[in-house]
Amino acid sequence: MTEWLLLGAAGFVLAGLGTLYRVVAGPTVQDRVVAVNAVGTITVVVLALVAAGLDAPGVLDVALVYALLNFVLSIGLAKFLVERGGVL
Amino acid sequence: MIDPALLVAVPLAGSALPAVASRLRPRTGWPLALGVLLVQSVLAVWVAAAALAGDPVRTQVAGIPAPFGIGLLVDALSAPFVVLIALAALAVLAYTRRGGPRSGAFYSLYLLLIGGLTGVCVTTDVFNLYVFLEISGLASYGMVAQADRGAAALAALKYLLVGTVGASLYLFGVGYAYVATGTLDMAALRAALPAASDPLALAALGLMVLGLSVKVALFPLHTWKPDAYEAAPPGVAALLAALASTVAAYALGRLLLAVFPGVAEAVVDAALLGLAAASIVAGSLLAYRSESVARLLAYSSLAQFGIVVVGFVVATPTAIAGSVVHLIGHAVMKAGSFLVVGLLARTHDVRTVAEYAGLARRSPYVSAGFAVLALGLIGIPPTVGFAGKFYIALGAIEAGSWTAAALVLASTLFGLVYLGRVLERMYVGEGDTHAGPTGAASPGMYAAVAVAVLATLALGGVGPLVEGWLAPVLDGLDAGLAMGVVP
Amino acid sequence: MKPYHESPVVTHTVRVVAPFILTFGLFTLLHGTKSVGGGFQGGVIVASVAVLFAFAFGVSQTEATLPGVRIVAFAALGLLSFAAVAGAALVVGRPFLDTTAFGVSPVYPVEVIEVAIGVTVASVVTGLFFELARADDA
Amino acid sequence: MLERLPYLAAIALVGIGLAVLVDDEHLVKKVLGLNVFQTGIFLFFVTAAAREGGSAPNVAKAGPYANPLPQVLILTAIVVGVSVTAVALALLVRIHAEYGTLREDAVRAAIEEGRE
Repeated sequence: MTEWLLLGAAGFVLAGLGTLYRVVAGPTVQDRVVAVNAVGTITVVVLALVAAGLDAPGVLDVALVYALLNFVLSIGLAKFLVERGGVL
Repeated sequence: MIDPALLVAVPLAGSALPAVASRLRPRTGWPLALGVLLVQSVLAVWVAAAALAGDPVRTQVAGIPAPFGIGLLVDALSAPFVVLIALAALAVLAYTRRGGPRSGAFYSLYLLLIGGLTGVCVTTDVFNLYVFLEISGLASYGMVAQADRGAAALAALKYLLVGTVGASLYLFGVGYAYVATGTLDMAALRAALPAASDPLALAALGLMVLGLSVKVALFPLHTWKPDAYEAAPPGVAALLAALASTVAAYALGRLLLAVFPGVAEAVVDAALLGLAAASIVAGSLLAYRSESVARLLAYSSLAQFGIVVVGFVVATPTAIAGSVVHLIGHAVMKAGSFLVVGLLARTHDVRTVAEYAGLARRSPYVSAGFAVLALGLIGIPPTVGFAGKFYIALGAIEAGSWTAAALVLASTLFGLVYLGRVLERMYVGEGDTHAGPTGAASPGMYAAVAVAVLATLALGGVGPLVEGWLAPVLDGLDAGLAMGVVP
Repeated sequence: MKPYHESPVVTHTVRVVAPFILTFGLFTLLHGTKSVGGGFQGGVIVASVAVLFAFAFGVSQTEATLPGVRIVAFAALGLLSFAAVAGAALVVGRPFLDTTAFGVSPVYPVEVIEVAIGVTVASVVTGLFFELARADDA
Repeated sequence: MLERLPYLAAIALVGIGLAVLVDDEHLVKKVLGLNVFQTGIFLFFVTAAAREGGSAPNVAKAGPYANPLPQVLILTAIVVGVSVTAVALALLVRIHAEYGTLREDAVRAAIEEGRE
């Protein structure tokens, strides 16, 4: 069971790396923003899987904080985009 | 007995008051700061008197024993600085009532600075030293930026960048010391360092000395100083000139004497002597070339701190006493000079050496005060400036270090040249002698200057006294006790 | 520059999420003595609520509900309560900051200190955000 | 070699940070460089704290632990670093409000102009 959880986490890390490509390459700012958000979400999932896999509930707190930061980031970026007409 | 932690805690906690109070009622910042500083001064004098009369006053915060807990110590080496900080803060506060920025935030920063500087003086933990260094640093960056001009913000930012790099280099050194020994307590470090592997201990020493040299502003690392002192409001410049670099130099001396003896002494001594020599020569040269009097005084600090470092490098009891006397004397004289510069800028609208021409006739009393302070900075007897240099030179000759003695002598000659230039302008130069005063100054401003002038003269005979105080501490250091006292 | 219209999605989400974030901040803050967390972390989480509200409803409106003087007062309150707990040990004749001085488990004084730190950190971070955001508007 | 990698990374961060701090004319990048520089030092501490076979503090399992003291120190140092950054940003806002630019050479030129 533990192995599967950690394997899943590894898979998500790979997916996150794929998404990072969009952050770097993304032709428009919107692409990058959505990609950054996706990376954040993936990180939360990875942290949760690691917490379950290593039986370390402390990591769940980290995942929660990260999710919160990700939420703040999305709203902040969204507002920034609207206000500045896409200039980042 | 009073807990030395209060010396730090009172101003730090008190710094919360002016910011809040001045928002509720304007003009409450100054009296609150005065009250807090009075309490702190009484505590400081009390603790210092106890430390100088008998045993050093020490405590472990929260009662956790060394080397795990954080130790605080007021001994004969730190007591003079604790008192200096408290009293200088009071004197400059008298000046800022009319002269300085008067916002509540300013007085909060003021108290924060005093708390941080006192912390640097009393802590026996190298990491805590970093924290207090940064607390006082942050406060001083904010205070420099209090001036109205935009140039002040840029000067403050430069001060911040350079100062933070210095503090971070020091922190890096602390990291090496920790890796080498596994402890951060000064006493434990001293015991463990010589046994630690050489490159680690040497890296720790090198980085910590380098970081503190930035804060002291020795020659190639000084670039923040003239800009910051010139752009800051006069009261702030005086306070920083009196305390900021002085306390960093104290920390450097404490580290060299109490933590690092036995680690590559020859190399470090040579490097520090080189830095000091560069500071003395280049500082004097830059001072000679400055047009603005504030800049001239800032550059002169480079040379003066070079001399102090010479004393710490020579490290005979006489030379160390000389360094302590010179640090305190320089603080008093330089603060007084900056206050005079601020006062004259206010009353006669003069700032450059050229504008000072003929000032002695327009403003005889203030000019006389400035002359006394300048003669003290040069090192003419019977001022405290002479006492410090004399003891350092004496120590250097005792130790047979002719280079060091020659450096001290040279610095006096250089001082005569660059400060003599200002005095010559003031007393002999032909200026617009009929122009009346352009502004008024408060009694507090004159009082602060008078206190500095009187202290410059009165402290002239303090040398033997300091030597007597320091003797037991230095004996203890020689005997290998890191804090210089039998626990 | 296009004027910013409050999006009902954003404002509503922020409204719903805020209490949970505050609770989580408190949880983190109080858990500092035995697990991940503490005053700094909890304080920053609490401050993020103010940031969220500013994003959702606009900086000026949020600042009107939470004026600067109150923020500074909270910061001072935290600092002074820390000093009070630390100094109280002196009254009992123990060293400064000695948390074992009060005849109760040291966890309780430490929790009070954590809350004090949390209050200070939250208000300072909020204040900084408003200060920088306001300068941006000007 | 592999266990020394974090140290190399720390030194690299310190170097990169210092280079940006010294070399870049843009004041915001100078502050960023300062942050990178400090991060390098933090990494050095945290790396030094890690021990072979150690595990995270605050975990209820038995076994060797990483030394928590450097982590606490670095938490303090990070707080200090955040405060420094905050002050730096406040100063940048003031500089920008005053001169309308954040390039150091341009600001200096504006100051020189104001003096004459």
